[in-house]
Amino acid sequence: MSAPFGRRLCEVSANAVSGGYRIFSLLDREGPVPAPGQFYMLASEQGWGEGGGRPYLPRAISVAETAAAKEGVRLDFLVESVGPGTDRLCELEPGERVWLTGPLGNRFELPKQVSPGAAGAILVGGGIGIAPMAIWRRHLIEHGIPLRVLLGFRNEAHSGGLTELFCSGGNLCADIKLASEDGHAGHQGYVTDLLLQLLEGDDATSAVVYSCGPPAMLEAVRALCASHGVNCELAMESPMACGFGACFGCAVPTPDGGYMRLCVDGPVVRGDAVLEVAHA
Amino acid sequence: MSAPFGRRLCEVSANAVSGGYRIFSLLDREGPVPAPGQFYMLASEQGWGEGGGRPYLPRAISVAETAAAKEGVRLDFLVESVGPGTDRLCELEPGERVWLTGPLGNRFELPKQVSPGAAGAILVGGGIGIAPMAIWRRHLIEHGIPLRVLLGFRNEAHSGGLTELFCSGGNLCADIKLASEDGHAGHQGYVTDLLLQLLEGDDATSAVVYSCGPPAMLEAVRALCASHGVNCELAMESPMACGFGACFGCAVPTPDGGYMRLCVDGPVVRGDAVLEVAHA
Amino acid sequence: MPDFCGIELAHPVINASGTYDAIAARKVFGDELLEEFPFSAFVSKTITPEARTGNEPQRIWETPAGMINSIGLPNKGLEGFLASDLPQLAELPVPLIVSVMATNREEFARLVKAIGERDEVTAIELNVSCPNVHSGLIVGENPVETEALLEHLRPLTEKPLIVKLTPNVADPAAVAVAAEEGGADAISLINTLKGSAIDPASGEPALAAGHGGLSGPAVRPIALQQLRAVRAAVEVPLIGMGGISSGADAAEFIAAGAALVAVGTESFRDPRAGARVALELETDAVVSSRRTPALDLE
Amino acid sequence: MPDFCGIELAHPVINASGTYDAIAARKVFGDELLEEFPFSAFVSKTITPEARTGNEPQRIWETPAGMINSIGLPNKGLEGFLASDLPQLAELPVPLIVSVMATNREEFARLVKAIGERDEVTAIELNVSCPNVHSGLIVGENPVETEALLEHLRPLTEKPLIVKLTPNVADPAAVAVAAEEGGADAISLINTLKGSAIDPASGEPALAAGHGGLSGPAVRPIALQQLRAVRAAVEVPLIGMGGISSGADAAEFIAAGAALVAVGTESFRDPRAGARVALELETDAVVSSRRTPALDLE
Ligand SMILES: Cc1cc2nc3c(=O)[nH]c(=O)nc-3n(C[C@H](O)[C@H](O)[C@H](O)COP(=O)(O)OP(=O)(O)OC[C@H]3O[C@@H](n4cnc5c(N)ncnc54)[C@H](O)[C@@H]3O)c2cc1C
Ligand SMILES: Cc1cc2nc3c(=O)[nH]c(=O)nc-3n(C[C@H](O)[C@H](O)[C@H](O)COP(=O)(O)OP(=O)(O)OC[C@H]3O[C@@H](n4cnc5c(N)ncnc54)[C@H](O)[C@@H]3O)c2cc1C
Ligand SMILES: Cc1cc2nc3c(=O)[nH]c(=O)nc-3n(C[C@H](O)[C@H](O)[C@H](O)COP(=O)(O)O)c2cc1C
Ligand SMILES: Cc1cc2nc3c(=O)[nH]c(=O)nc-3n(C[C@H](O)[C@H](O)[C@H](O)COP(=O)(O)O)c2cc1C
Ligand code: FES
Ligand code: FES
Repeated sequence: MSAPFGRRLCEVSANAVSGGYRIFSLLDREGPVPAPGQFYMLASEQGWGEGGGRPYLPRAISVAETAAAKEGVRLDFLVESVGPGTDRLCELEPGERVWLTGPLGNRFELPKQVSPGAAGAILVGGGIGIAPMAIWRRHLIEHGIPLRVLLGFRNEAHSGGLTELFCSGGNLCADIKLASEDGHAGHQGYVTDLLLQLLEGDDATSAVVYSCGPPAMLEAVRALCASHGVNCELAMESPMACGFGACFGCAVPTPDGGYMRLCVDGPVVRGDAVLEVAHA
Repeated sequence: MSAPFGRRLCEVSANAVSGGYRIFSLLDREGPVPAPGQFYMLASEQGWGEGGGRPYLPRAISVAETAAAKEGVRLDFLVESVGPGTDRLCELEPGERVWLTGPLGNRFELPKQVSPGAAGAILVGGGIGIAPMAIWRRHLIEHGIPLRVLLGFRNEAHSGGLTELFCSGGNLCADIKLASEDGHAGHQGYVTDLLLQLLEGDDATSAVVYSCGPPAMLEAVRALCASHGVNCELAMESPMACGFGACFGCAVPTPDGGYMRLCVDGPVVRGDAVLEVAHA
Repeated sequence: MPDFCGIELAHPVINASGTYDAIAARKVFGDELLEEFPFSAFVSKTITPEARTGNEPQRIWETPAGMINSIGLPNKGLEGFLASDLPQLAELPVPLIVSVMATNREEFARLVKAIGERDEVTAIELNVSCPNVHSGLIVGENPVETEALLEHLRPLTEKPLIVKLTPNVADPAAVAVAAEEGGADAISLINTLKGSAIDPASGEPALAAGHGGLSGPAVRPIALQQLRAVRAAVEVPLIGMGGISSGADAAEFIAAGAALVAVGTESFRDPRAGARVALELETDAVVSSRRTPALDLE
Repeated sequence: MPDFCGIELAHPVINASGTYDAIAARKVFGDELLEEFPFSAFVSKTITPEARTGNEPQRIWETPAGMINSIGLPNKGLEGFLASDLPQLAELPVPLIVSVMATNREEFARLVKAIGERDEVTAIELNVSCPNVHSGLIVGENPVETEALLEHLRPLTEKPLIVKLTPNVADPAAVAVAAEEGGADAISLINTLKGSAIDPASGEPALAAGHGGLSGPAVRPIALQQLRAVRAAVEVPLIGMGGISSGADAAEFIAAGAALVAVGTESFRDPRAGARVALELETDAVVSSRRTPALDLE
């Protein structure tokens, strides 16, 4: 399922604060429904690289949720403001327009396709990385796949999106466990503590782990899964200028000593397909 | 009377269409009251050279009118949208803020100071160049100087500011004569036709001519005054990066074969102090 | 219908080498890419004799009005290119120009011979200027080296040879003249300018390679000036590039004497940028001064 | 309190030559300029042996993230400078560095001797790189010329000699090394890059001189890379400049080894830019990555 060729202007239909993050929605009148794990390259029509300032290149943002809308597809994005590009995206006002290219990249695969023996799924999201976990969780539920969801945050300032993306009618769904380093919500500590508990319990051996979050967390998840013989798919990040395989900027090291372009060979990568997740 | 050192942020208090132009007002809480003929360097706080795009340098804009305001001085500017900088200024919304440096440059001098024998004044404005004529006209009236005002426009699309800047209670003041190339208002033809009539009439010999407008018009005014032995002051334009004598970009040729910096030695220049007004 | 070294092109806008992977783009965008191919000719990423994995990340960094890159010429090498890339590039609806780079004349010769033989290839661009691979600089900085290389390669193929200049020299015209004397059919410029940035988060160079090549609108005035200098010095047609992102930008290069223009970094922002630039050029959407003086007495 | 060649400075931010006329600015802004002088040292516009009127307009043109200029070094000449400018510059509250340029060694020597004698002058900057005056280029493009010039001038004054490099060369480090060997006390870089633009209204070059020098944020990555290359090659302190417009930008140059930084074009946008940059540096308002990874396991 390929993306429409080129970028297109989409209208912002909503933008609201959610904890330390923002959730905004675009109405895409032309594009296909994105698959879980895919992303878009986004740049606001106004105030983006006019004459070439920063932000100049578009920014890669995962789709957090999507739904059919009157004249097209509604795309929801969860964004953390960390620099000029995300600052601008967080400021978007309803009615403003955004240049959008995509959906781009590959998707999460169902447990059976990852490992034939696998019946269930364990989702591990950290920080802004919970975004693709939301759309993937819905898909898995629709496929009737048993799942557990573990979400971790550093602290309250660096959390958000829960109510909007993981709740049914206000309260967090039963399948979700939280961890926070500051203990403001759920287990005080790392989300990977919760993952370790699951992996040690025999009930996890037939599951596939899906994860997205900061590099250090992804690396911990990869290592834990490897040491417990559990397959995992990681939604990774790398610096992206184009998102469609043109710039070769998004290189991620592969076990064979080479590199993959994360925008076309990812962002979803098998745990055993990466060397290790580079992190500061 | 020197300008406050550095640039300062001023709030936009109004911005309205006026024919083919826009008139917007800034509230300057720190600066002195500008003199007729002076200008400011303006750049919007947002959407101006972010990361360095165009518009990148501030833009020189003459003050068209000024008045005491509650907490400072109100500055009115008449602007024609001709490129990225003036486009942005024309879009300014009330409440937005603008970086302002000034008042800069010199001022129009009273007829007596220009030529001892002169009793009256003739103001000749063309296009967007009517802006400084407005504030100067008020000053002259306040000084009880007899004056005639000649304003010219190319066509309706390239005219504006009349009602707001030259009228008392809706109708154009008696001292004002109009010319337009398309004949949509006043004499069909050039404003310099009207000037010629005045200069030929003996009553003009004791007047000083003050003019601002497009280069070709200024040059015609300069030549007419020279040939009729009438002194004139011209408010000129040249490309300005800084407005305070730092860049040497605003050079205008002088009769001695050298150049003057229009931002500090102008923008108001004696007709006999320039070689000729360069025009395409 | 511009004619470039005897090649008929639909419009004067091509891509800059290494800034568009038509094979990857086809996977992403499907055959719509072929139906509305944005360039009138396609220039491949630079091919080297042996396969290269490219540089370690971080490879790119955004800068005011541009970016710096240290990609490091990842490519499958000559054999891999001929075996797997060329057949796919041959399916593109436009003429194919293959960019090549080697670290000595014999290797350059091997590339030019092997690629020159292939009917799928219309012309060859010699990258003597890649600022990210140390050896790439030598030839392009030196007129004598450049002329000698061209004289060595010229007899090896009938196909047009395009020499791509490095902007990191005091006198690009001297290198251009040498290339022309050596038998180059055309000259393209500019490649990226040596640049670097410090990651504020670490205080260390932002790129793993320490420095990279600057591209994008920031370099446009430099590219335009080098084009003018080269235009005044040689007869062969020129391909102008460096920060072109609109028809107005392209018009500046054409006014300065470019036969064709190439779009690079702008394609990252807009995958169809090439087609847009060509359209803007045609429909003359060239932004010119909108200041219409009242009372223009001429 | 940075110490630069034995000169104590209040902070590491000075002005770039030719981008601030303190005499004109004092007329415009009054003595407030002196009370809150934005730079820790003041560098004069380049002085030449004879008076110059400068180039014909159009002299400046805005470009993405910068501007090109062809001002042409208007100045009163040595005599005029000593007679009328120097006394006024002596009233500034900071040390004075005088920039000089000549088209041959004898003239350079005349400037250095006459200016070196004056107590009001703390140091001399040798502009061997002005891209707007044809002859200005010769020395700065050539290590041999540069070393010879320094050896000729070095004995003529006790005052620190700063050599300002041109960026329009393949290897700025080689010129820097030559300057150091010749006895330069410090090196400043970069001057402007050769650039041009076409006026869309006329299709002709926008600047009357045909081309000019590019400055502003657009050139920052190039300036930073040349600074790094020179830093690795010489021992003397460096003054880094090229597109610096914030404390964060200045911090990049200092991290790359600059002893001082100079602010040029940004002063056109903000007459107090120098003071702002110094303050941002001090209060470490350096914009660093705000991405605070959740669950950082280290
Ligand atoms: C596939 C994918 C999906 C993503 N999904 C999301 C998402 O759903 N939500 C979300 O909030 N984010 C997401 N991101 C991350 C997002 O793309 C980045 O946070 C964003 O690009 C940062 O841009 P910025 O201008 O805001 O910040 P930048 O200024 O670009 O800074 C962000 C980081 O980039 C680096 N950096 C700093 N300066 C520069 C520079 N000049 N040039 C280049 N890099 C620089 C630093 O390491 C800094 O930590 C995703 C990234 C990828 C690759
Ligand atoms: C003292 C003074 C007072 C002024 N008062 C007023 C006023 O009251 N109202 C008003 O509307 N205007 C006034 N102007 C003119 C105003 O400053 C210019 O119209 C404005 O700077 C144009 O900027 P821009 O970005 O809108 O257009 P630009 O893109 O700068 O184009 C405007 C003109 O500048 C040239 N130009 C085009 N591209 C560039 C470029 N890249 N770099 C540099 N020049 C370029 C062209 O000749 C073009 O005609 C005044 C100018 C001066 C010097
Ligand atoms: C990511 C990237 C990769 C590049 N790779 C190559 C290359 O392989 N060969 C080459 O000759 N030039 C390469 N270039 C240089 C471009 O072809 C072009 O000369 C330069 O980017 C200036 O054009 P632009 O400003 O439009 O990008 C590359 C540029 C970029 C940004
Ligand atoms: C308008 C203008 C005039 C300049 N005049 C001089 C000069 O007289 N002597 C000199 O050495 N450099 C001169 N320069 C170069 C600057 O000193 C500086 O090296 C260059 O602009 C890069 O710094 P910036 O990007 O901060 O402006 C001039 C630059 C500009 C923009
Ligand atoms: S982001 Fe450009 S190749 Fe992947
Ligand atoms: S505008 Fe800069 S010196 Fe006049």
